[in-house]
Amino acid sequence: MGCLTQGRALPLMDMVLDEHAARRWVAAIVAAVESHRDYLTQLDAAIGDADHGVNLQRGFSAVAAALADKPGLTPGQVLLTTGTTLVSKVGGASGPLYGTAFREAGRALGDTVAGTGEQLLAALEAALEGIRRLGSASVGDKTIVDAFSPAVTAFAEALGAGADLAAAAAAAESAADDGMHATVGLQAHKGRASYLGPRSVGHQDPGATSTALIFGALRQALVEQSA
Amino acid sequence: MGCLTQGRALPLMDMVLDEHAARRWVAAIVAAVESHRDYLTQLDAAIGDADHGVNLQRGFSAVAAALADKPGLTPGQVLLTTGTTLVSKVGGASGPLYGTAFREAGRALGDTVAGTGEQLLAALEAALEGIRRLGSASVGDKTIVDAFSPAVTAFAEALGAGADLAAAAAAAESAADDGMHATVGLQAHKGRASYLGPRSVGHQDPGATSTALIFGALRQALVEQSA
Amino acid sequence: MKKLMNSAEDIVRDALRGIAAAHPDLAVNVDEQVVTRAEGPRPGKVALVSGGGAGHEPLHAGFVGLGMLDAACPGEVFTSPVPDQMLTATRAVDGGAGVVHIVKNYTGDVMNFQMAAELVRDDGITVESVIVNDDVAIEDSLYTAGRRGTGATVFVEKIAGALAEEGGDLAAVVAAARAVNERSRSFGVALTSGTTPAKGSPTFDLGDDEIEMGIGIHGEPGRARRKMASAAEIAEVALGAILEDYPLQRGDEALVMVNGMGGTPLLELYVVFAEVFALLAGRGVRIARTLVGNYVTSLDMAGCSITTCQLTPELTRLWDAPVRTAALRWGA
Amino acid sequence: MKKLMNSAEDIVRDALRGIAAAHPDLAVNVDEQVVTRAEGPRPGKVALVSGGGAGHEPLHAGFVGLGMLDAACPGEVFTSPVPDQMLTATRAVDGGAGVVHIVKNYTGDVMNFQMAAELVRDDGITVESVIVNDDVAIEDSLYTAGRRGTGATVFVEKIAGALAEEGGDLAAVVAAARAVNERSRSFGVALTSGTTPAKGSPTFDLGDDEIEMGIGIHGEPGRARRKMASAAEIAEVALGAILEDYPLQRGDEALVMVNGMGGTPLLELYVVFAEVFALLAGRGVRIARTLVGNYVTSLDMAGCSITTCQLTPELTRLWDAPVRTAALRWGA
Ligand SMILES: Nc1ncnc2c1ncn2[C@@H]1O[C@H](COP(=O)(O)OP(=O)(O)O)[C@@H](O)[C@H]1O
Ligand SMILES: Nc1ncnc2c1ncn2[C@@H]1O[C@H](COP(=O)(O)OP(=O)(O)O)[C@@H](O)[C@H]1O
Ligand SMILES: [Mg+2]
Ligand SMILES: [Mg+2]
Ligand SMILES: [Mg+2]
Ligand SMILES: [Mg+2]
Repeated sequence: MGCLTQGRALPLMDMVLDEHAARRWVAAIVAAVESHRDYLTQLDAAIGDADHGVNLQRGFSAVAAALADKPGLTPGQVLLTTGTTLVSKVGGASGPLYGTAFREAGRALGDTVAGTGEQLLAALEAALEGIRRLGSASVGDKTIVDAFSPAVTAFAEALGAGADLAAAAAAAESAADDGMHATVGLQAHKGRASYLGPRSVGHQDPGATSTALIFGALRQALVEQSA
Repeated sequence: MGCLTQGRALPLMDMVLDEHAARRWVAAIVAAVESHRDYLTQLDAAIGDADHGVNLQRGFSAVAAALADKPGLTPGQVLLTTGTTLVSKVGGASGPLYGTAFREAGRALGDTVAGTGEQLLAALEAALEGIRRLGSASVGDKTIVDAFSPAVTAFAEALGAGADLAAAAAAAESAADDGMHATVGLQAHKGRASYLGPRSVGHQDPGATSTALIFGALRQALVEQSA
Repeated sequence: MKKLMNSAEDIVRDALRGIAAAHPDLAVNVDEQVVTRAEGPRPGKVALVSGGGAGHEPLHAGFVGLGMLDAACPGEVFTSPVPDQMLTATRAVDGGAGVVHIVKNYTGDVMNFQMAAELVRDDGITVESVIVNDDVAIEDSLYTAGRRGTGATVFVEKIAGALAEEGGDLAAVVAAARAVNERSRSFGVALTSGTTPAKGSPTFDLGDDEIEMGIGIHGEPGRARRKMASAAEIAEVALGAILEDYPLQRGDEALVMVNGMGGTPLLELYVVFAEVFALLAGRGVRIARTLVGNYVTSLDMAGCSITTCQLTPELTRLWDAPVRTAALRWGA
Repeated sequence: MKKLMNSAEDIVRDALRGIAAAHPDLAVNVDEQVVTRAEGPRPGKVALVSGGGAGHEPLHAGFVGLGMLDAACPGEVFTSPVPDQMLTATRAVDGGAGVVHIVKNYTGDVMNFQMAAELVRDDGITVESVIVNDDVAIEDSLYTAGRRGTGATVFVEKIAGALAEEGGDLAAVVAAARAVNERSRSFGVALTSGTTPAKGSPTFDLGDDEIEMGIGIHGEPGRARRKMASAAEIAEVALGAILEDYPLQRGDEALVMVNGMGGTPLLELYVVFAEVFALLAGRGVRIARTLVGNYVTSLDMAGCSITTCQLTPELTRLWDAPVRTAALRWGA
């Protein structure tokens, strides 16, 4: 793994999750949430309370500000700051869930300055575990977990099959997308959508959708690095 | 005056406002209010509070019930009962105004059993005077008075010119109609419509409209008699 | 139209059944549409009777009780009650010290109360009428119907009620009621039209980006239509109209109500109150007493009205006096 | 959408400025979105903290004061507050006798309060959480988010607050709160969808002749849609759902609330109450205590909810105890 081709102005390095990659990831989430704000809110209007896009935008714009104030972080600190800011700015269900996810991921990275594929995998697994512990949702409950869990599995499998970070992230993105699409057919058992019972079927879950954006942003951040 | 042609099964009499004519008048108002209820309310929605038709219907259906319970009245008692019932059932502006009008008309008729043209004119004048005293509206204020006042004048002029009761009532009806139409161009100075100021112009006054119905009903009641 | 009701005809009487069931402190005559205090008249106490069309709840039945009204007679929706109701109410509460009729200034209300007062006097009961006419959206003139009675009604009923409760005589109670009315002004704004049960569709049409300024409480359109604006701008226009008519000066203390028209949530009313507070503070006027909520409504209309009353120490004392009614309650 | 606001982003903070200006009894931290009693914590008194998304006014800030809550922390509209707010609130009111968090059962509220409780315990403050979950429209199950907390929140806050005020210890206050929750049930009906300030259009579409049965308080659609019906029919369905889950027997005394969702006028709520009263009377159940009005709203949604609580003499006594808050006030 690593990007060994030469001949460009950028200094090259092994493909890793360093501070810049971590910041690129978060910046790409900020941008995706911004451009999908109304879409996410619309999805939440159908089976929730019409605030998911607004919630995430409030959180991630605060994250952008918080990170801009703090130069020179480890990638773990970038994710920890992201998570802590989400916890204190978002509220609702998605605030503690995504906040905990990023905090756990940041903690799992420890003080490394250049996370390897295995370290990123461990971070993603810790994030998923945090979401599960807090929300006790399983795959099939029509939540964030329906996109997050297959994404982590796909990331692990790709890495195991020798893929580089960017390729593994691409595999994770595609699995998150599939998981997101699959929520349409599901009846919700957790979160607000569960109140609708069978009427929740036929609608895509907003949280699974934002998770797909998060994995899309990860792929983008890592592909930029490898380009 | 009087209807002298012969040859019909009905017993004929001088054209007068007897109990039956008075009852026919009120019954014709009941029917007109019933069929114009939504129209009157609609007019009131534009420049008032959307209840004139409902108010009059509540009142006149109570009048119908009250009169049905009381056989053998003088025409004055018919009108007095009508007015008293309106006062205690209608409320709003039109309740006291029409209530007082019919009470004053009934009082003016005294205990005659067959009101002449002059007696009916005096009754109508007393009604108008009651409306004016209570509401202090003048012609041009965009109220009941804009239809009632010209109707009484036309009735008087027709009588003076030798018309019979039915013809005088027809003249009154047509004057009331004209007065009603003329309210469209007026700015209201009394009643709820006055709150709209210049915005009241361009709408027909609901009370002037119900007054036109009342004079239409009088003509109908007297024409039936003369037919 | 969707309303929680059984029929448009019965909505007032059905609601009265609900009031009777909910408030054992009240005696409710559902058929005659008269609400009085359950304990009956207090001999020697001046009694206060008010009434008006229904559709303004909690006004007036919600203000019957200790320290406020003795009786309320609700008419049909947006229709003044009839003299018979007022007569029944007045007879029921007369304690021998005179009765005050508190009448909002609408042609129908004034005429019906006037007819009732004549009948009451025939009974030998002393009755005085106080007309409430606080709405600055209407030009005041002898040649028109005059200003409407709106939000100040609550102030008049509370303060005159307090004075009557503590033993004020008829002249004093009437004087206090008139003083409150004279020192009070209101202005209303509608974001939507209300829908009367009988008509079943909105009384007027308002565009998605339009509001009516200077509305009354009967769903009638206002004097002018304008584009939707921020709470700050709306408060400025409304308060501006009030202060132009009744200036409040630096050092004045005011009683201020931000009143919801029925369809507007409390969250928004507090937003408006924040603006009113800031505007008055900027002029050195202190809001000494406050009401924020639905007190004088207009069915399901969305919007609000602002009412100010320039206080005196005596009026403040009477405002603070104990009151125990369905809709206003403190100190008791 | 037309709302009395300056911007969707600032509506909650602007309303908090209004609450601060209107209620000198309250201390309002606008930036941190925390409302406490102005007089601060009373040493030795168990403190009650509640919170939840805004848009339900007067819940919760309107219930802060003597005999009820010590603090409220409103989140953004329909969004649970964040742990920082709960932490600030809890620290501000702790009187050394423990703090009770009253949490409506929504995933977000529960998780945020849980995170806050962990942080609070790090401070050495004893905290207990009481979950309110009274909404019978939702099937109760370990494998779902469980039942929503709605109208019973008012009952829990009032009764637990009364016990805390008179010196009940932490265990007793928590037990009372849980008892009230266990004895209470709710069911809600929407005639229209609400509109959130951020989205700006109705959360769901409802036909002119349709209503949603079994709605919550966040504008979410209910479990079933049906044709518009009379108040009597609606009351029967709603009360039927409640009684199927928690039967009230002949001779029982009940506390009953008919609560408006924000856009429904009081007139209609009394019509519904009349029906509820008649239905319960028909079963021999006496409504001993009542609330009719807007207490737990859902922005500008039209509709109502019905909440029942089976009383005991002790619960009735605590309900009757003095309370002095912006939205509930008696005996003080
Ligand atoms: N227990 C849970 N576990 C995982 N995800 C959940 C859980 N409950 C809700 N979610 C997710 O949260 C999303 C809603 O987030 P958001 O709208 O921001 O919060 P709220 O529901 O409090 O308004 C849902 O679409 C769902 O994916
Ligand atoms: N002072 C007045 N004199 C004569 N007619 C009046 C006066 N005020 C109002 N009206 C009439 O009353 C009509 C409205 O009656 P109605 O709708 O039943 O009563 P309200 O205005 O109380 O709702 C108006 O259209 C007007 O013609
Ligand atoms: Mg949501
Ligand atoms: Mg009218
Ligand atoms: Mg009317
Ligand atoms: Mg939410």
